Amino acid sequence: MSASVLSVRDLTVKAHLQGETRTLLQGVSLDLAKGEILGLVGESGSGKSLFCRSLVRLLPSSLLKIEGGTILFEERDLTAVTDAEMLKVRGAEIGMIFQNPTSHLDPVMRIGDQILEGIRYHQGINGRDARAAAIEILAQIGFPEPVRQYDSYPHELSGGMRQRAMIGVALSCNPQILIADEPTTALDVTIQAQILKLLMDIRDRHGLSIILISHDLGVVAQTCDRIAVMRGGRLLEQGLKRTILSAPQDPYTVRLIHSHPSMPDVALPAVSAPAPSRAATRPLLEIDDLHVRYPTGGSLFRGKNARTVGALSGVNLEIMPGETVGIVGESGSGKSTLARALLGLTPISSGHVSFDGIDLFQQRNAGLARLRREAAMVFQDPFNALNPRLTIGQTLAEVLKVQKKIARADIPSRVDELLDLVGLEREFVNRKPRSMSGGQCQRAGIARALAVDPRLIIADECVAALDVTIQAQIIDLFRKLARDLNLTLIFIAHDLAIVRNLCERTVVMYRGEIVEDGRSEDVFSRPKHPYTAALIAAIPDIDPDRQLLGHTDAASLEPIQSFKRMP
Amino acid sequence: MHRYRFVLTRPLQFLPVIFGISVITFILVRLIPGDPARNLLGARATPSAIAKIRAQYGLDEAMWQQYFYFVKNLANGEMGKSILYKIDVLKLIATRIEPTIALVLSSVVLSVLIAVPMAALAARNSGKAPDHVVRIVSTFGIGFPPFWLGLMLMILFSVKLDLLPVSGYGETFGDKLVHLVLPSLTVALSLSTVLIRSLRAAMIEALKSDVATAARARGMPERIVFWRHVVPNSLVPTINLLAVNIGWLIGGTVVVESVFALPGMGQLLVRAIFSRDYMVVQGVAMVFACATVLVNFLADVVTVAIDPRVKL
Amino acid sequence: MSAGTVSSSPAGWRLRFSQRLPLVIGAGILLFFLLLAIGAPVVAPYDPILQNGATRLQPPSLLHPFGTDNFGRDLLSRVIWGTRIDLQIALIGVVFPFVIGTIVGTIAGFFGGIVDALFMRLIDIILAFPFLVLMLSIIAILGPGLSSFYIAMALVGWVSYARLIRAQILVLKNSDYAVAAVSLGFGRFRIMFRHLLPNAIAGSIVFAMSDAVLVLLSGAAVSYLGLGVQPPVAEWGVMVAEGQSFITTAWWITLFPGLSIVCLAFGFSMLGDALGELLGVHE
Amino acid sequence: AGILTIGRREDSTTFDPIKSAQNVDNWVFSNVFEVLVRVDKTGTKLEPGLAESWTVSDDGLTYTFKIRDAKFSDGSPITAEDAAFSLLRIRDHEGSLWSDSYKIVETAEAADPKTLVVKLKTPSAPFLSTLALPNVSVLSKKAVEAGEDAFAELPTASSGAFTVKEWRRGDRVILEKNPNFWQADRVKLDGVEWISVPDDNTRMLNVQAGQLDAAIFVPFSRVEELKKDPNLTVHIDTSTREDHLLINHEHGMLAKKEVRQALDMAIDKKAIVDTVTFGIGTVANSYIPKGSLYHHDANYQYPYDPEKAKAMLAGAGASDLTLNYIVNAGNEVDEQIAVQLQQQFAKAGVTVNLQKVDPSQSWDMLVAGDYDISVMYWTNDILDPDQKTTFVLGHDTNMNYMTRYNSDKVKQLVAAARLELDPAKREAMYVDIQKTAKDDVHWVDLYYSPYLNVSRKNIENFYQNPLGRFFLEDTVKN
Ligand SMILES: Nc1ncnc2c1ncn2[C@@H]1O[C@H](COP(=O)(O)OP(=O)(O)OP(=O)(O)O)[C@@H](O)[C@H]1O
Ligand SMILES: Nc1ncnc2c1ncn2[C@@H]1O[C@H](COP(=O)(O)OP(=O)(O)OP(=O)(O)O)[C@@H](O)[C@H]1O
Ligand SMILES: [Mg+2]
Ligand SMILES: [Mg+2]
Repeated sequence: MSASVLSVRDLTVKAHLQGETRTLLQGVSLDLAKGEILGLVGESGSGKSLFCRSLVRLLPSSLLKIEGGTILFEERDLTAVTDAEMLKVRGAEIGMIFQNPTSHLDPVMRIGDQILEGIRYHQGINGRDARAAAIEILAQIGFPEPVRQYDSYPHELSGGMRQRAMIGVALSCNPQILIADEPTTALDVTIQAQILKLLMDIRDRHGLSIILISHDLGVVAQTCDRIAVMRGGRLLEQGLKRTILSAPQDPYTVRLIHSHPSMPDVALPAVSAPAPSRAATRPLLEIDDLHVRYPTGGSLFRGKNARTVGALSGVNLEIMPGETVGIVGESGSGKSTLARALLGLTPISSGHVSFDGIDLFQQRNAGLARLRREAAMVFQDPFNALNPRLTIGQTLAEVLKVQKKIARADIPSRVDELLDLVGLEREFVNRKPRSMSGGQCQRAGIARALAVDPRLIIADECVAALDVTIQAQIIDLFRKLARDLNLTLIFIAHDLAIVRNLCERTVVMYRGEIVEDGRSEDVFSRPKHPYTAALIAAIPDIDPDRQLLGHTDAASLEPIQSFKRMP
Repeated sequence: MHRYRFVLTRPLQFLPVIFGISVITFILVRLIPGDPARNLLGARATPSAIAKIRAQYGLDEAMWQQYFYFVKNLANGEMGKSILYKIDVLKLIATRIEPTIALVLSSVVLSVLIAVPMAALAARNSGKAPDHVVRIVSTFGIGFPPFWLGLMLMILFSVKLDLLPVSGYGETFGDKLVHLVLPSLTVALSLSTVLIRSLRAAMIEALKSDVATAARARGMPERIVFWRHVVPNSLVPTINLLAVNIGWLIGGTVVVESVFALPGMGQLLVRAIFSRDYMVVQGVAMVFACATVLVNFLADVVTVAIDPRVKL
Repeated sequence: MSAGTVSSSPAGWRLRFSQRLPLVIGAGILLFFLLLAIGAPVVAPYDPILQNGATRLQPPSLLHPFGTDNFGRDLLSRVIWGTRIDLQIALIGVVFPFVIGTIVGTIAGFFGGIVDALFMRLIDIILAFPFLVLMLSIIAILGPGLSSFYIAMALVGWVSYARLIRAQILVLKNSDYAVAAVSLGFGRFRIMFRHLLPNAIAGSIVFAMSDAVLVLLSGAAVSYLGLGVQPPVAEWGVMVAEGQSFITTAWWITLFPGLSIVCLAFGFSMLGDALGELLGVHE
Repeated sequence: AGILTIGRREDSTTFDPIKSAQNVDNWVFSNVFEVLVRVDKTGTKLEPGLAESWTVSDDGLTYTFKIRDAKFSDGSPITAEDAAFSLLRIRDHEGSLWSDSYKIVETAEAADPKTLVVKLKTPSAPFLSTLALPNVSVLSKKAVEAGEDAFAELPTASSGAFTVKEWRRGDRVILEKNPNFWQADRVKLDGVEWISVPDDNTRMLNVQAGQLDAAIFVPFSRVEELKKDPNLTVHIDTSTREDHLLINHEHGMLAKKEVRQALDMAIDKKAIVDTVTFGIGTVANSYIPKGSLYHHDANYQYPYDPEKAKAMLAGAGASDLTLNYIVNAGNEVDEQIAVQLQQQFAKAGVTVNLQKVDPSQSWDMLVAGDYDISVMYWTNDILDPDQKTTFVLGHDTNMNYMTRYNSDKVKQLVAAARLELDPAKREAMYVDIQKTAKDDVHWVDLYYSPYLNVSRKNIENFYQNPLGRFFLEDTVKN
């Protein structure tokens, strides 16, 4: 390992909020060697992003201040240099890649021009040469047609391409250090694999040093040389990745590693209830040749021949009462559409959905009424799924009132029961979503679904946005509920590891169709469809020796939908 | 380019709007009590003279019949004859349209010239003294009734300082510009307030946005961050605000035109309303409406040009 | 896990100074005018409509701090009594458009389709219609006076609110909690008015504040054209318009009512700004 | 020499004299077109215009005019044929607003190029006066017939002191000296611009700042201030304007003469003159304005006596009279009078509800009788009192100017006076009419007020005659 390019000592950042001072970073010391990839992991709010922003002195608010410590970079202390000098460090020496490319790329500027801006400003190249350099970068980061794509706007690109563009913009300044703040969290496993590959590639080619932030230990395990673990503003431990992964010192790190879904020991036999004998009962849900098409940009005056996008094309599925079914598939494969169609929230174009024997198409009103009383949905985004103006108590009480399954007088006690059930304290009755954490909101969402007293729960990616530790809690909760209340559970995720842990049956979707359906063990151990196989291969395993994407070449996995379908 | 396809289809949507406006103005002006004929004849009107005028302008016919003629005329590109001025309404409007267009244009330009730097100043110093000053001063701008503000400006700049003409509209281009300074300033002082508020909010938002952070992280100086990334991203809502306000703005010019004696359509309209010159009221309302629709359409075009995400 | 206190800005009323100041100023000004309006009979030193030939056109003095007008009426008293009318104008001129616009916007946004298309065309028509023509015609039809003004404002003003609310509802109705509400079997009206509207309305409340200013100014413009409230009622816009002929000889007649409009406008804008930040609205 | 710029409220509407009844147009018509018979600058007598002289037959039916040697601005001679054409046109043209006033003309013929013979259907004392109306100006037959619409836009031939050079609609009318005018040597100005400046303040400021030479319609409130300005002259010219309170005789108690008399007594006209006109007007005592033909100066005037008024009302059984008062919106003077009358009536125990309506609408309401009282004014266009008298007291189709006043005696007197050709006898009849009308309180005469105009000091001989005409041929710009 070569000498360190960046050396941080005792970095302390404090926030001064209305007379109260909170220490957000406490004496963090860290070294970054030339050409190394350092993984920074830790739970949400532990200060990972803050640490990186401190390095370039771009704190999110003027109330936060660097109060101590040094950041040594090329013999200068970055905490002490002038603002003008700092301008030269940012970008040109230390570049940043952000988690959310959609919001960090300028929506009204062409991708190429955004790259050009850095080249012009930091490398002093102008005119034709600059453009050529920009196109060169586009090619490097895997744009298949750089000359044409120079003129694309961010919104015309897929998520993965946008993330690449973001990396391109950072590279345009020709930095020595790249900081990548959760660059793949929003992406699919397959795209994630490509981006991580790209980062490693760049490191290899340009000899860059990279700090990679993630809360997914798997990602870090696959890409990094060293790992640093943060919690509560402190650096808990750091070291070579193998050391950390095999012999974690801090109890938190131990927990972090153990809650990783890819850890095989967690794979308890899925829901322990004996698989119900399928032949005995009739299916709770029957889906027969379901098609859903969305109109695109249609308007009142354009009539029926408007363009449509097929989101589901010919889905057949039968779900027995008491089953736990996981639905996986890449983004845009139609998982949510399927869920919504099942619940009658999206008009179906053709096919049949019957719930407990009632056809939703032929007996729409009866079917919906029945459905609304017996099925419930848990949404992906915990914050947006709850009405921000209502307290949790009001939210739950309203459902109970409308559903009229219990007497009015019993509502308060039932609300308490529900909170107990999802493990929220009773004082949450008076809390509003905004004052709760994501995990707490998600539980409230589950409580609301349970308030219906449903036979069927559909959970649409309800853990994707959460921390691994909280993820684990929620999954435990579902497992318990399924067991205790004999619920039928449809669990949608694109994280296969979770599905594998929770569900006894797995359905794989690809481009609006079901490509695989079977018992989870079978699907995961012996995938029949190549897409399933690719999906499984792309899961970053926490074991660094199980190589990301195995031996497949990144190039062979062409970005699925590199360009959005244009209407 | 397909993004601009709405340029072709949108005009179809104008039709119902224009049609609706024609019906409403037609009915509205006729609902106003008062008789154009009596107005024309003044105090010496005799019933027979009134009857004669009413017959001459077809005012004695049934409503639906009058509307039919109106639409028929419209289809032929005519708007009838002014009762007061005795000439074709379109011809009359043609003689009066320029000052109004000039006033609206110069007011918009001036407002933008005032609003952009002021909003920039406030947004870049948000929460500090310049921000407060801009906000307070601009709020005052909107509180003064334009006719009062106009007179004050006139007394100051034209009478006391003798820098600018008191009122009227010049003959040569330069002369016209000079005459337009005070009226457009009067309009701009209140319009820019609205713009400043919206721009400032959008700019503050954009300054805090990830786009700006990303640019800063690339080492771009604040100047570039602001003018290249923040400003373009905060223009769209303001342009739409301007477009929505265009009707209000045109309405506001009525008062300003009469204070500054600009021979525009606003004055024409007021006189026509007060003298129940139905055809002229209809004509001017239609022209104003078309202008508003057109401005909104242009705003859409500009929005699409600025923001590639927008599809219409 | 920690008890969920991660959220960095508590949604309470503890605000930064720069946020609190506009609120205090705005609310303070409005409260001041409100008290003036309520206490007009007590506070005003003279009868606002009593004419006195002996005290015509007197400049501000100790006896008449705002001077007198051409009928010898005390301007301070007229300004104070005018508060009643002008607050009423601002209030009623905003409330009706607000209510109508909110209902229409909610319905149009929620139901979409043909209902929405019809309302949107209607809105287009009203927006494209020169505001003053509509205003003058309606006032001319109904006869000058406050109630005609209110009716005119209500007929025209709802459009802005409807647009604002509709835009919000269109976004919100696809939000997860709205879909959740549907999936839980809630009725349409419950979803519209209990779930969507409260979340959509903040922007309109803020807009209402600046709208109040525009309403006051429209009132003044109508007065300038001679169609304001009936004499001898004291109303600021009418007072400014009446005082116009004395603008060079007796400046005080226009100045004080004019300043009152400005102050009230300032109060509304400040309150609007403050509410905007409080409710997290971005214009 | 020089060009005189005059600011006025509104721009012209047309140049076809028969198609307008607006003052704004008449002012310009009388600059541009010449009439057969003129009213002199004192507004008291007729003098020759294009008619050099005239004779009237004994039966009062045939008028013979000798046309003066004069040319239109295009150089063609002004003939009796043009005069006949103009007179018949105003009577017969379908677009004429004045047909009714000239129905009395039986024939008008050019006996020879310089002799016009007009035959009337009945004798008429005021006929000559009506020929002085700018609307019946002598137009060039050739020019009009070449294109009426074009002529109305920009007359190609004019008989008056000026020709129309340009008309910028909504803004200004630009006149140029007419070298062919029969009194061309009298005209000092090179040209005139009538400029529309609707706002009173702006118009005054323009003159104060020296950007206009003159402005008409000075608000009463500004007179004192403008008088103090050393650069300005305020012109206070006698007018025929009279402001009066219309009373609807058909409404309940108002039908009683005593009630109307009480109302007259309840009004402090002096106070109105002081407050509204800033002391510039004078209290009126007759419907015929002071200084006009047959004005009866000794006419009775009801004294201001609210107590007595109250008592009279009580006597008539109208103690708590409530009146609906129509106020013209946007008319400052009207609103001020209304506010003041309301307070004065209150002292006599009469409650007045003000109802402000837009002026056009108020016409409708007055005609329909939807009112109790309302203030209006009248200015004469012609010298002879017959026009106004017929409208106000002659019981013609307009219900005595909307008052619904009904008196057979007055009705007969008015008709007789119209036919009476002996001035002395006619005057006696008018005195009788004025007395009777006053006693009946057909309406309440409020005040007479002058024309108020302002000009820069370097403008001389700028004045308006009592009938509202500007004699710009006399005006000098130094
Ligand atoms: N603008 C701010 N004002 C006050 N506190 C802040 C601000 N921004 C961040 N913090 C606090 O700083 C701490 C560290 O935040 P940081 O964003 O670095 O976390 P993180 O480790 O990146 O978390 P995540 O995984 O969710 O991105 C958190 O407790 C957060 O509440
Ligand atoms: N309201 C809509 N209008 C038009 N197209 C839609 C709409 N909703 C979804 N789609 C399209 O339908 C397809 C399937 O979308 P869906 O949301 O079901 O995917 P998903 O599998 O849930 O993806 P993700 O994992 O990103 O949530 C996508 O191509 C999407 O763009
Ligand atoms: Mg972070
Ligand atoms: Mg989805």
